[in-house]
Amino acid sequence: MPIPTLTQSIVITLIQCLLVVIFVFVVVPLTVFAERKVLGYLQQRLGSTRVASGHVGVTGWMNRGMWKWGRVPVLSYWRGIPGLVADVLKLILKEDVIPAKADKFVFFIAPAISMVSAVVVFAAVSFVPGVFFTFPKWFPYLGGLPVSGGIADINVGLLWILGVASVGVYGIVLAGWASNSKYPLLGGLRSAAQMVSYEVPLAISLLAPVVLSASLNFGEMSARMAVGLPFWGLVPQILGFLIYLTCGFAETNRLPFDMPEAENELVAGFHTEYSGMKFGFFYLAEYINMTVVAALAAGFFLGGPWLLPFGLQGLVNPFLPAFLKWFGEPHAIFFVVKIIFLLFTYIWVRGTIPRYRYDQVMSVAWKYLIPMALVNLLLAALVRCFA
Amino acid sequence: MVSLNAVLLISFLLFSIGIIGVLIRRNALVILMCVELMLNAANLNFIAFARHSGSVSGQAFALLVMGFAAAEVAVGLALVVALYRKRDTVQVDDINLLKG
Amino acid sequence: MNKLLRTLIPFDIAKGLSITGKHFCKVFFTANRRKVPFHIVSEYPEVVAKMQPRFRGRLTLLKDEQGEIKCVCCLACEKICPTQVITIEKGKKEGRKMPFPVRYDFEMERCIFCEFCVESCGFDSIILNHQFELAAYNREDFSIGMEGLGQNMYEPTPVGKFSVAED
Amino acid sequence: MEHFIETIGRNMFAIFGVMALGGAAFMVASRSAVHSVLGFLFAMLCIAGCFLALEAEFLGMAQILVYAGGIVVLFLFVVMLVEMSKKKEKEVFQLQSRYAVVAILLGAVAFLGVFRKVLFGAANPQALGLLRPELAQGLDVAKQNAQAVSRGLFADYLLPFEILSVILLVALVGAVVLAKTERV
Repeated sequence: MPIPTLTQSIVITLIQCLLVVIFVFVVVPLTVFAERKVLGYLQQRLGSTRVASGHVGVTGWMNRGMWKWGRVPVLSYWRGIPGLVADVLKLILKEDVIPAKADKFVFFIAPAISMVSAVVVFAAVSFVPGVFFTFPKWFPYLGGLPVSGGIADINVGLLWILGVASVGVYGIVLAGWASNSKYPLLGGLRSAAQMVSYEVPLAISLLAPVVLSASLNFGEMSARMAVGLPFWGLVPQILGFLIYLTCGFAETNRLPFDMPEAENELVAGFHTEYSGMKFGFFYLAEYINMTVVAALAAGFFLGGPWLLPFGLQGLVNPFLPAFLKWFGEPHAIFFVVKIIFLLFTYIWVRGTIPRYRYDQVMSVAWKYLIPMALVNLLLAALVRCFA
Repeated sequence: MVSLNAVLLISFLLFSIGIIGVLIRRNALVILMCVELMLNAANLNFIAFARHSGSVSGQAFALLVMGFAAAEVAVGLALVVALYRKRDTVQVDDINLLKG
Repeated sequence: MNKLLRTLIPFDIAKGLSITGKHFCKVFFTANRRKVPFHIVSEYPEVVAKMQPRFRGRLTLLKDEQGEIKCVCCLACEKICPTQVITIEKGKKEGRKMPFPVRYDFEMERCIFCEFCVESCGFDSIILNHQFELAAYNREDFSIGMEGLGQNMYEPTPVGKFSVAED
Repeated sequence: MEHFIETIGRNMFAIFGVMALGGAAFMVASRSAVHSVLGFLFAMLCIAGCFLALEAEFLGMAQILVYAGGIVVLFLFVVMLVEMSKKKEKEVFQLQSRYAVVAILLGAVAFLGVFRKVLFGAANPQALGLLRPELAQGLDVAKQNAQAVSRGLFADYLLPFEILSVILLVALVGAVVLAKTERV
C-alpha cells in the first residue's frame, strides 16, 4: 500500500468531502419528495401527483397523455417527481427579500451558520470501517491510493459531532433576532431554550454507547456496538435508542417538537422573513440535520455498516441474493439503508403524532428524558461492569 | 511545532483584550463575556504548560476551569436577569445605589 | 404505578404509529390496483369527485312527476334568506290552481349556502344540489334565473370546462 | 505546494490565535450586544482550534461543546431577552475608556519589556514538545488524548472534580433562585 504525500492526502480528503456532499444532496431532495408522498399515504392521500398545472407545459402534456391512455393514474407513485426540480428552481430563482429594519450582517450569516454546521458534522461520520475503495493503478496522480470510509476518523469524533451540531442553534436564534420582527424572535427564543434543553438528554443517551464501547471514535464505536453486543446493541440499549430518537426529533425541530416554526402560532417561526435561497439554506439544513441524526442512530444503535450482528451473517448468507453477498460484510450500503429507514421513521412519526405544547416540550425534556437517560447510562455501566 | 512563547503571547493578548473590555464597556453582559475570555486565556496557558511539562494535569485542570466558567456564567446571567427585572437596565453605571 | 408505567412505556404512541403504518401499507401497495382505492381523495379534474349527501351546492328548483315546477310562491325562502339573494315574482299559469313563479332569481355571488331556504320550504320544491365548480369569469354569470340573461335554473353550471374527463 | 501546505500546518496555532484575537477585539468594540456575542462565539471557536493545534483534542472539542454549545447560547438568550426593551442605551463605552486603554497598552509594553528575552530572545528556542513523556503513564498522549485526560481527571484530581460538581449544583440552585420571579 503506497503512502500518500501530504498534497495527495489533501486531494483525497477533498474527494471524500465531495462524495459526502453528493450523498447529502442526493438524499435530501429525495427525502423532501418522500416526505410529501409518505405523509400522503399515511393520511390516506396520494401526496403530490403532478407538477404545476396538469394542463400546461411538458408535465401537463405527460399527465394528459397518461390519463388519455388508460383513465388510471398509471404512475401515480412517481408523477410528482419533477417537483424535485421545480422546488429547487423555485428556491433559486425567487427574489431575495431583506427587510428594511433587519440587521443585514446577521441576517446574511444566520442561514450560512445553519447550513455549514449541518454539513460539517459529516466529517466525523465514518460510513465503512477501514478502506472504502482503492483508486485503480491507471488513475492519474492518485493511482493505487486507498480512500477511507470517513473523512476524519478522529479519536473524539462523537464530541465533534455533538459540538458542531450544537452550533446549529445559532442559525435559528440569530435568524430570529436579525429579522427584527415579532414572530421570528419568539421562534428563535423558543428554539434556543428547546435545543439547549434537549442537548442534555441527547448527550447523556449517547454516553451509554461510549461506556459500552470504551471509545469516542465513530467507526470504532459502531463496530463494537454492532459486533460485540446482542443485536447491534439495540436490545441492551433500547431505552437509550428511544431517548436518542426523541431528542433527535427535538434537535432537528421536527414534529412533534416543532416549536421554532409552529405554523399555527408563529406564522413560520424563525424564517418568516426569509425568502429565496436563504430560506432554502434553512430548509436544506433541516433535512441534512435529519440525515445526521439518522446516521448517528444507525451507527450506534442499528449496527452501522454491519448487516447482521455476531456470526449471524454467515447463517443468512446462503439465502441472500447474489448482489448483496457481493457487497461483503461491513459495507456502506447497509448503513445507507438503515439511514433511509430512520428517515422514513421521521416522516412516519410526523404523520402520526400531533404537536406538543411548549411547556409540555420542556417538561418532557427535564422531567422524563433526563432521568431516564441517566438510568440508561447506569444500566450501560452495569452491563459494562459485569459483562 | 508550536513554541511556548507564541502561546504565551497570544494568551497574554487575549487576556489584555478581556481586561480592556471589562474596564471600558458599560453593558454587564459584555463584561461577563470579557471575564470568560480571560478565563480562556488562562486555559490556553494551562494547556501549553501541560504540553511543555509532558503531563496531562494541565489539561485536566483546564477542563475543571471550563466547568467552573459554566457555573460562573449561570450565576452571572441569573444576576443580570434579576437586575434587569428590577431596574430595567443592564448598564453597569446605572447601578450606583446600594439600595434600590 | 399504572400511570407511571403508561408514561414510561409509550403504548399510545405505538398504537398511533401502527394505525398510520397500516394506512401507509394499504395505500402504498394497492394504489392503482383497486377499483375502490383505499385513499380517500380522488385525483380531481380527471376523476369526478363524489360529494357527500349533505353537501350544499347551488340552489335548484325541483319539478314534480308531471314536469311541473313544485314552487308555489309562498315566499318563505325569500323571507328567511339572510343575504336576500332570492327574488320571486308571483304569477298565474293556465291549468294550475297554485300560484306559479314567473321569476325566480338567485344571486349566487352573495349566497352563503346556509340552506335556510331549503329548510323553510314547505313543499320540498328547492334543494342545494351537489355542484361545486361554481367559479365563473363574469359577474353576470352568477345571477341565475329561470330564463333570460342569467343561466337557467335547471341546467347545471358548465361543469368540466376545465377537466380532462369530459373531453 | 507541498511546502506551502506544510507551512500552513505548522503555523495553525498562530492562524487560529490571530483569528481569536480578531474575534475578541470585535466583541469589545462592537456597539450591538448581539454582534458582541457573535465575536465571542468566533473567538471561542478559534480558541478551540488553538487547543487542537496544541494537540489537546479532547479539550478542543469540550471547548466547542461547552462554550459554543452552551454558554454562548445562554448569553445570546439573555441578550435577546434584555434587548427587547426599546430603551436607548446612553453610550457603549465608559467615560474612562481612553485612560483604561492607555493603561492596558502601558501594561502590555511593560510586559513585553520584562519578558522580552523570553518571548523574542534566543534563550528558549526549543519547540513545545513532550519533555517528560514518562508522566503520561503508559498512554500515548498524542494518540489517546481523551483517555489520558480522563486518567488525570478521575485518578489524580478526583477531589477537585467532585468539588466542581458540587459547585455546579450550587450554581444551578443559585441561578434558579436568583432568576425566579416573585409571582411564580
